[in-house]
This record gives sequence, structure tokens and C-alpha cells, in this order.
Amino acid sequence: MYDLVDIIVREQGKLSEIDGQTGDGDHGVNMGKGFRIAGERLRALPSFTLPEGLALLGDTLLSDIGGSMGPLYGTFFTDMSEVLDGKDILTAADFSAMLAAGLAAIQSLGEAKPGDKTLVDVLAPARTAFDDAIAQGKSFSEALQALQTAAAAGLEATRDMVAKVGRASRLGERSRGTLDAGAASCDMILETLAAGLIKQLAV
Amino acid sequence: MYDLVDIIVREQGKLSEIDGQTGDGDHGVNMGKGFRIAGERLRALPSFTLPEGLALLGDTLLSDIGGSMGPLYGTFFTDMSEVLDGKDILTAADFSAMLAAGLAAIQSLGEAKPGDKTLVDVLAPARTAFDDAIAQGKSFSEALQALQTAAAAGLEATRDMVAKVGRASRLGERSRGTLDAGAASCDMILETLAAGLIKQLAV
Amino acid sequence: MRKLINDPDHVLPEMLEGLVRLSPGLALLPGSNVVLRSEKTAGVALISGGGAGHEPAHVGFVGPGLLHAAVAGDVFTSPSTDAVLDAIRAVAGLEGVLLIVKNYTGDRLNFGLAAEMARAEGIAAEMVIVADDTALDMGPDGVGPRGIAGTVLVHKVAGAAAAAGLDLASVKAEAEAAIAALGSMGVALSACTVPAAGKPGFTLADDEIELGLGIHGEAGVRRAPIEPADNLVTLLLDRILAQKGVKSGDRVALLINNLGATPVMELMIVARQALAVLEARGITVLRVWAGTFLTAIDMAGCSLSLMTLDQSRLARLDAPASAPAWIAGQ
Amino acid sequence: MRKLINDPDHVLPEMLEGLVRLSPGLALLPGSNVVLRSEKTAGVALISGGGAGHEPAHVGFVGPGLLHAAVAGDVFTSPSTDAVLDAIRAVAGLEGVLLIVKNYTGDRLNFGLAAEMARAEGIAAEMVIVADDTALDMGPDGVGPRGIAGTVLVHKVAGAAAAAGLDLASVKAEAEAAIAALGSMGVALSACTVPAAGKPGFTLADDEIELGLGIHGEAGVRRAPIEPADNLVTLLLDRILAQKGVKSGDRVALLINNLGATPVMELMIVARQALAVLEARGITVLRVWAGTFLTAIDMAGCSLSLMTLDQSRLARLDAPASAPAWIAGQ
Ligand SMILES: Nc1ncnc2c1ncn2[C@@H]1O[C@H](COP(=O)(O)OP(=O)(O)O)[C@@H](O)[C@H]1O
Ligand SMILES: Nc1ncnc2c1ncn2[C@@H]1O[C@H](COP(=O)(O)OP(=O)(O)O)[C@@H](O)[C@H]1O
Ligand SMILES: [Mg+2]
Ligand SMILES: [Mg+2]
Ligand SMILES: [Mg+2]
Ligand SMILES: [Mg+2]
Repeated sequence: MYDLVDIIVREQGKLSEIDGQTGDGDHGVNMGKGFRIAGERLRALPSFTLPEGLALLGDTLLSDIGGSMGPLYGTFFTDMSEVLDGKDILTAADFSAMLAAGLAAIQSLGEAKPGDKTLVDVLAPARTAFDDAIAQGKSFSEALQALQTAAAAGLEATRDMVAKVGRASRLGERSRGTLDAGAASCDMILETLAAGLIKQLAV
Repeated sequence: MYDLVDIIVREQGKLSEIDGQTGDGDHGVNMGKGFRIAGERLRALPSFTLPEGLALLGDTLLSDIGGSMGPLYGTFFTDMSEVLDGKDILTAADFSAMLAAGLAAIQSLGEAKPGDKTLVDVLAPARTAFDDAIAQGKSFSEALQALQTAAAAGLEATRDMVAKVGRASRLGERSRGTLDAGAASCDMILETLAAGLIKQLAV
Repeated sequence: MRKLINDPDHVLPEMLEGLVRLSPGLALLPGSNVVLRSEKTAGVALISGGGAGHEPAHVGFVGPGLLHAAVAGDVFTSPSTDAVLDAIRAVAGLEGVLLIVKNYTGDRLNFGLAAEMARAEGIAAEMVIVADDTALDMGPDGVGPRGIAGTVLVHKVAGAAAAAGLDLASVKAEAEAAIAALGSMGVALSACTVPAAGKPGFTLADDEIELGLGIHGEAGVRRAPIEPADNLVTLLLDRILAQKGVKSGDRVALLINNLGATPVMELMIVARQALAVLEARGITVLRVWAGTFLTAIDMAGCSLSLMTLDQSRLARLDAPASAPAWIAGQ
Repeated sequence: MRKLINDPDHVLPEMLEGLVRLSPGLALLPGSNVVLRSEKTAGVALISGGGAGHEPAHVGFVGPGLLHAAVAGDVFTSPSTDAVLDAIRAVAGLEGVLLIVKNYTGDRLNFGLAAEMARAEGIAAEMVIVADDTALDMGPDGVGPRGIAGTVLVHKVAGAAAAAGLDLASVKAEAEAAIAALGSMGVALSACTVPAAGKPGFTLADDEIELGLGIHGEAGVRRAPIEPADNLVTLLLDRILAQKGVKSGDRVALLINNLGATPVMELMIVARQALAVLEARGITVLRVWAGTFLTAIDMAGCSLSLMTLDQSRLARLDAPASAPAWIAGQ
């Protein structure tokens, strides 16, 4: 969890810069603020489980940061944490269910489809890559690596998309040629989550 | 007269720049506008004498440009032209009386003394140098050259003065170290007038 | 960055405090970034808001005949769902609340979720979406145009309707009709600097402007060399007229809005040409405003908004109102 | 230079035309840059003015309860003697005229000469000089302080006195008392750009400000690194208080003035601290204004003005008045 907080707080300048190219340049500010506050609250706890950490992050984003990302990432983390709730060990099946819940949360709220140049373009292929890898008999760890690769590729693919939802969508063709800010943060989040789990699984 | 118009119009950027250092940076704009309009009016005349030209310039400055320079240079040229009025040939005595009238006009209106870092610091020494040269038996032409030298020196001397009147006077010590804008334009005016007469006298 | 601020993180609470101290009729909802009228009134309550950085909007339009509350988020960031819900709870009476929201994902989500939650609590809550920016060509199934400065005129129409004692459905219907009658477009001469970012969102060459820019510094239709003000004003108005189908014989309200750093000198030059162009197009300007209404922090430039009028909507604009940033139309 | 203008040479007439078209109560004196009320009134007539570039001042303060006419010169250039005389002739009635002039050589000369000429024509014409800038230390026999934004409060006091039917000597006396009770100081965060010059009058480093700057971009007391707004506000106010001998227990009016390009966001943060500092000093702020009153074209920054009040001067500030740029104090 702390890795998640750290990377978003650390990379907020980069996220804002990406958002500045076609949006209003505040994605990093919003995300940085929410993750920083969540980080402080986590550190104040004696201990917490992964679902508890995700729930706290979701709550913080929902109630403290506003913006598009408050509700979107807020319900994303909240709904993911609900899937894991009460589970002691995290299985590949749990992780798959968690990703599905997160994606569903974002799509039911924001109505973005793949190809609309949003964080869905990272989340959806990352989830598919994970599930496919598991279906092909790969290990949990290997599937997480497949997810990382797909997330990064998904982010890169947003560069050539024309935004269909969100602030940048009004620009039409002018939105082509730059990465999507939400996709960039989503890639960081997924890759960091996966890296943490891979490390844990290796122990 | 046209030389006078031309040099002020041409050098207006420089005058504004000097004014910008301690004043509001518009001396060249104001002077350029007044002299340009006067130039157009002069060109519209079939012919004019020196006193007529000076009177038209004074009138234009007084009624069309405003600022500090409108009344100051306006009455300066108006009062100088009155001295020459009706005179066919310009003698050194006439020229001396003219300078005296111009200086008196400026001082009675603006109340600036020598040393206050204004155009008086060019006008007063220039006039004294001219009168002294004539008193020492120099020719009209030589006296005009003495006037030119004194005007340039007067301008240069304003650099080390602290302004006592006008916009720059509020700066106290901070006004030291730069030329005075009005002194710069006055130097141009006197040197150009003198150069014109020297040329005429040489014919 | 040269700004008259203290800490970028304190901009929002400090400016709201300043506003409320300057305005005897206004108060802050304790512990929040919600500005309300000091005195409660009966009838439908109007709430607007969104990210800060658009001052005086929206907090400056709280007052009798206008809004009942404005919810401010961080600079350029929609307020959270919780904050909107707090505002709803604070001002909702028996007649319910109408939320006036600009068309941005964050605002739609947070105000929309808050309205849902309010309804779950038994509060009648409705929402209208202002989407007045006519700068960009919109496909039929996109997210629709941005909401920009014309929003202020929607506040006024809805505010007068609420003050006249109409019920929620009728106030909402008038707000929606006002929105349909409204078109805007802006031109930016400089980028704006979000305090937390510390530097301008983009850079323009000394002779460049951006046409149809969003009020958060989002890119516009195109970047272009600067032109005389008269040409720019004509371009903006003709685009609005065409997009909204306003034609000779129509009667309109005209809002000339400073985007933040435009000197009054320039706004008056813009006003002169805007009135001349509309007159030349046969359009009657029944009311005009020129001033600082809804900004993009310190962006230089202006936006123009037109709202077509019939007698009853004109009466809404003329109805008495008082709020720190409201002035009567001329 | 990015400005919403057409030709730098047309800025003045075009903006006056814009203002007059926006303001049904105002008219232009034909063939001049003089703005007057459309309707003549009896009593002492008030005229102010000076170089343009300070919009909305002074033309925006023409109207009932305020000025009868404002004479505008080119940007930052005093109007000519002739222009002032035209204005005097246009508005002077049997009760005479009072000229309210800021303390600059050009304004003193042109308004002063025009007053002399008017008297020669049999018009009772008097002049008062506003010199409210407390930023700079003044020797006893210099030209005295500059006139800056506090001038607007002098307009209001004198305007109310004239509207109350006082004679010329009494209106002049009230104006002079108001001037004596007035102190101001400003801070600039950027230079201003005179349209005809096409570039800023000076340049500041990204973290530099200029304290006590003149409203034409004349240098101030000193250039300094930027500080938090709260510190700057405290510095300005403490200087004014010291220079004007305002002390605990005194009652004042406070004018918070945008120098041209300051966003409302910042002005509200300034207002918050200004009110807090004065409260901490035991000074009662009876009325406060925050807005755009007297600018230096597009200069970023603000000035603060304090005028000590007794009951009768307070009544002058509160007296009804209406002009495009006037708002009631809070
Ligand atoms: N409807 C939506 N569904 C999913 N993601 C969205 C949607 N709208 C916007 N986004 C994402 O939000 C990102 C911008 O976030 P942020 O800058 O924090 O919010 P805002 O646009 O309100 O300033 C975009 O890059 C995009 O990925
Ligand atoms: N009282 C005065 N007497 C003589 N010259 C003066 C006086 N006041 C100012 N000046 C001159 O005026 C010049 C500035 O002129 P200008 O910039 O055109 O007017 P303003 O100061 O009104 O902008 C100064 O450089 C100074 O030489
Ligand atoms: Mg954004
Ligand atoms: Mg000057
Ligand atoms: Mg945003
Ligand atoms: Mg000047």
C-alpha cells in the first residue's frame, strides 16, 4: 500500500504535466493530495490488511478530493476492497474478481468504453491479460507480470487515441498524440500493486 | 523646423526609455505625438517664418498633447515665438531674448530650479553659455556652438542629480544615476535649432 | 510564481473567509467550503459550485434572488460528493433543491452522486447541466460542450424563478430553457497559473492567442496569431450566433466576461465592438453586462455569452437580486 | 504584446465609446474625450480625470452622487488644458466647479491652467489635489506624494457633498478634509504595458515584486523578493497607519484596489488579512470595498487605502450614488 501512495505522490508532477497537454493540468495535484492524505491515515493505524488499506484509500478519495478522480478511483478502490473483504489469503481468483469489480465500478459511473482514451484503456486490457494468463495455466506471479506488461501497453496505446469522454474529449483530433493522464496513473497503480504482490509471492 | 520635428519623432523610443527608468516611460510618446502633428500642420502650410513655425508648434503642444510637456514646452515655444514676432532677420540679441523668454516660461509654470533634474538643467546652462560667448565677443555661430556644448553637458550632468520636481522626484536617491528624459529632449531641441541656424549663418 | 497568496494549500479557505468577511449577507458552513446566505428562506433552494479558480463565481453569486449556496472544490477540482451533500442538507427546505452544474465529468459525478444520496434521504434534489461553450464542434454522442461563463445568467434566471415561489419542477424547467437559449465562447491571451502547480498551464508566443479555450486552461479550437480586438469579437459572436441559430430580429442578453486578468480598458473596447456587431446583425441587445463574472484564475482574455430572451426571461434577469458579484444589467 | 485592442492610437476613443454604450446615464462630449452625465443637474459640478489607463477611473465614476464629468488624456498622459476647459464649460453651472486632481505635474498644470482660464471667463473654478500615496518618504519642500487609488473615495465624499447642495467652498473644504484623512500604498507583482509602447515598462524576476509602485509603473520604494500575501498586506497597512497617524480606536474606510490584472481569488485573500490586521491594531473598519477601482492598465498587484471617518464623512460615503464602477461599501 505504501508503495502505491509513494509512487503517486512522487510522480504527481508528471501526471499533471500529462493532464496539462489536453486537460486542465491537475490530475497529479488531485491524485497526489488524495494519496498523501490516505498515506497519513494509514500510517496512523497500528496495522491494516490489504482490503482495509484499499477501503481507506477509496473512502479518502471519495470524501476528500473531489474532481473526476474522487468518485471514479474512490469507488474503484472501495469496490475492490469489498471483494477481498474477510479473505485472509489472496488467490489469483480473488485478484481477478477484484479487478472485475474495479473495472465495473469505473464503467458504471463514468460510462467510458475501451478506446475512449481514459484509464479504462489501461484497466481493461490489464484485467484481460491477467485472466488470460491464468486461463493459460500461468502462475499467479506470471499473470501479474502479464498484467504489468498489458497495463504499460495500454497506456502507450492511449497516445494515438482521440478522447471520447472527459475534459480532453472536446478537443477531438487535437487530443491525439499525447498520453492520457488517468491512464498514466492507472498504469502506475496497477504495476505497483502487481509488483508488491509478486514480491510477496516470492517470499 | 522640420529637423526639429524629425529628430523628436525619430528619437521618441529613446526618450521613452529614459523616462521609463525613473518616470512612467511616456516622454517619447507624448513628444513624438505633438511634434508629428505639428509637422503635419507645418507641411500643410505654403510657407512659414521661424516665429510662425514656433508658434504653431507651441499651440499644438498646448492644445493637443497634454501631459507635463504640453503646457511646459507649449508655453516655451509660444513665448519664444512671441519674442521673434515680426522680426525679419534673427540677430544674436534676438536669439538671446528668445532663450530668456523660453526659460522664463518654463520656470514660471513649472517652478523648477537648476539642479532639480529637469529640462531646466539643459536650458539654463545652454542659455548662459550663449550669452557668455556673445559677451566675450564670440560670433553668433560660435555662440551657438557654445550653446550646443553646454546643452550636452547639462544633459550629462542630470545623470548624477536627484530629482526634485516631476514624477521622478518621489524616488529620492533612486532617481540618481540616469539621465532626465525632459533634459534629453531639450538637448535635442536646442542642439537641432542651433545646428539649423549655424547652417543658415554659413550660407 | 508571483501571486498574492500565502500557501497554495490555503488559497481556498482563505479566499472564502475573505469573501464572507466582505459580505455581511453570507456565511460559511462550518468546517466546509460551502458559502450560504446568512438568512434562510422558504422555497426551492439553488446550489451551484465546482472547482475554485473561477472567482467571483460561484461563491460571489450567493444572495437573495440568486443562489442559496455555492460549494467550492480545490482550484479547478470539483468538490467532493460529501461537500455537495453537506450543502444540500444545509439549504434544502420542503420545496427541494436544484443543483446548477457545469458540464464536466467531476462536477457531474460529484453533484450527481450527492443528489442521489439526498434523494435517498428524502430530499427532493434535481440537477441541470450548463453546457454553453459553442467553441468546439461536438459529435452527437460525446460528452457535450463545456459549461462556461454563461452559467451566471442561468443562476440569475433560476434564482428569480425560485424567489418568485415556483416549485422545483418549474424552476428546473426555466433553468433548462435558459440553458438551451445560451451560447458562449472565449479567447485567451495568456494561460492561467494554478497556485499548486506554480507555473502557467501552457505558453503562448508573444503574438499568439488561443481561441475557444476552456475555463481551466484546456486547449481550445485553435491557436492563432493575435488579431485586432474587433476581429476577435466578431469571430466569437458569429460562432455563437451560428451555433445557437440566433438571427436578425432576435432579442438577447449579452454577457462580456473578463477571464481574470483583462484590464477594464480592453473590456470596454470589446464591449464597443460586441454591441456594434450585434446591431449590424439585426439582433437587439436588451441587457448587457461587462465585468468579472466567471474567470480562469489569472487568464487574460474574455468570453462572450448570449442568451435569447422573451419577455418572461427578461423579467427574470431584471428581477431584484443582490450578491457580492452581481450587478444589474444595462 | 497581447491585448484586446485594435490600434494603440485608438484605445482612448474606443474604450470611451464602449463605456458610454454600456452606460445609459453617460454621454461623450462631442469631439472630445470627456465623459459626462446625460442629464444636467444644479449645484456644484465635480470634474476629475487625468491620463487614461486607470480604468474604470475616472470615467467610470461619473454619475449621480459622484462626478459630473471626467476628462481622459492619452494613456498615462494628462489631458490638455483645452480638454479640461471644454469639460468645465460643459458642466459648470452657477455654483461653479471643483476639479479633483491627482498630484502629478501634468495634471496640476493642465487642470490648473484650465481653472485659471475658466475663472477668466467668469466660472467659479476651484481645484483640490489628491496626494495619498504614503509609500515614499517626502522631504518638506518637494512636490509631495503621488495621487493614487484613494482618489475614488475623495470623489465619493465630494460627490455626496455636492449632491447635498453645498456651495463650492464647502464642497472643496470637505474634499480637502477627506484628502487629509486619506493614505494609500500599493504593491506591484508585474509591470504594466502602455499600448503605444508595446512592452512592459520594466521587468521583475519571477520572485520579485515592487513595493510602493506608482500607478503609471513609476518605481516604488524598493524591489524585494515576493513574500506571503499576509506579510505584504501587513507591511502596506502598517506603513499607511504610521504615515497617517491612524491609531487604535480610530474608525476607517478601507479600499482594496486591484491594480488591473489581479484575480479576484487574490483580492479576497488580501481582504481577509487586511481586515484581520486592522482588527488586531484596534482600528474599526466601518466600510470596506474590494474590487477594481483605479488601475495601472494591466499591472498585477493591489493597493490599500484608508480614510479615517467621523459620522459625517461616513454619511457621505453611504449617500446614494450610481456610476458604472461604483459599488456600495460593506
Ligand atoms: N467518464 C470517465 N470514465 C473514466 N475515466 C475518466 C472519465 N472522464 C475522465 N476520466 C479520466 O480522468 C482523467 C482526468 O482526471 P483529473 O485530471 O484528475 O480530473 P479532471 O478532468 O476533472 O480535471 C482523464 O485522463 C481520464 O483518464
Ligand atoms: N516642474 C517641472 N518643470 C520643468 N520640467 C519638468 C517639471 N516636471 C517635470 N519636468 C520634466 O518633464 C519630464 C517628463 O515628461 P513626460 O514624461 O512627458 O511627462 P510626465 O512626467 O507627465 O509623464 C521630466 O523628465 C522633466 O524633465
Ligand atoms: Mg484534470
Ligand atoms: Mg513621463
Ligand atoms: Mg480538474
Ligand atoms: Mg505621463
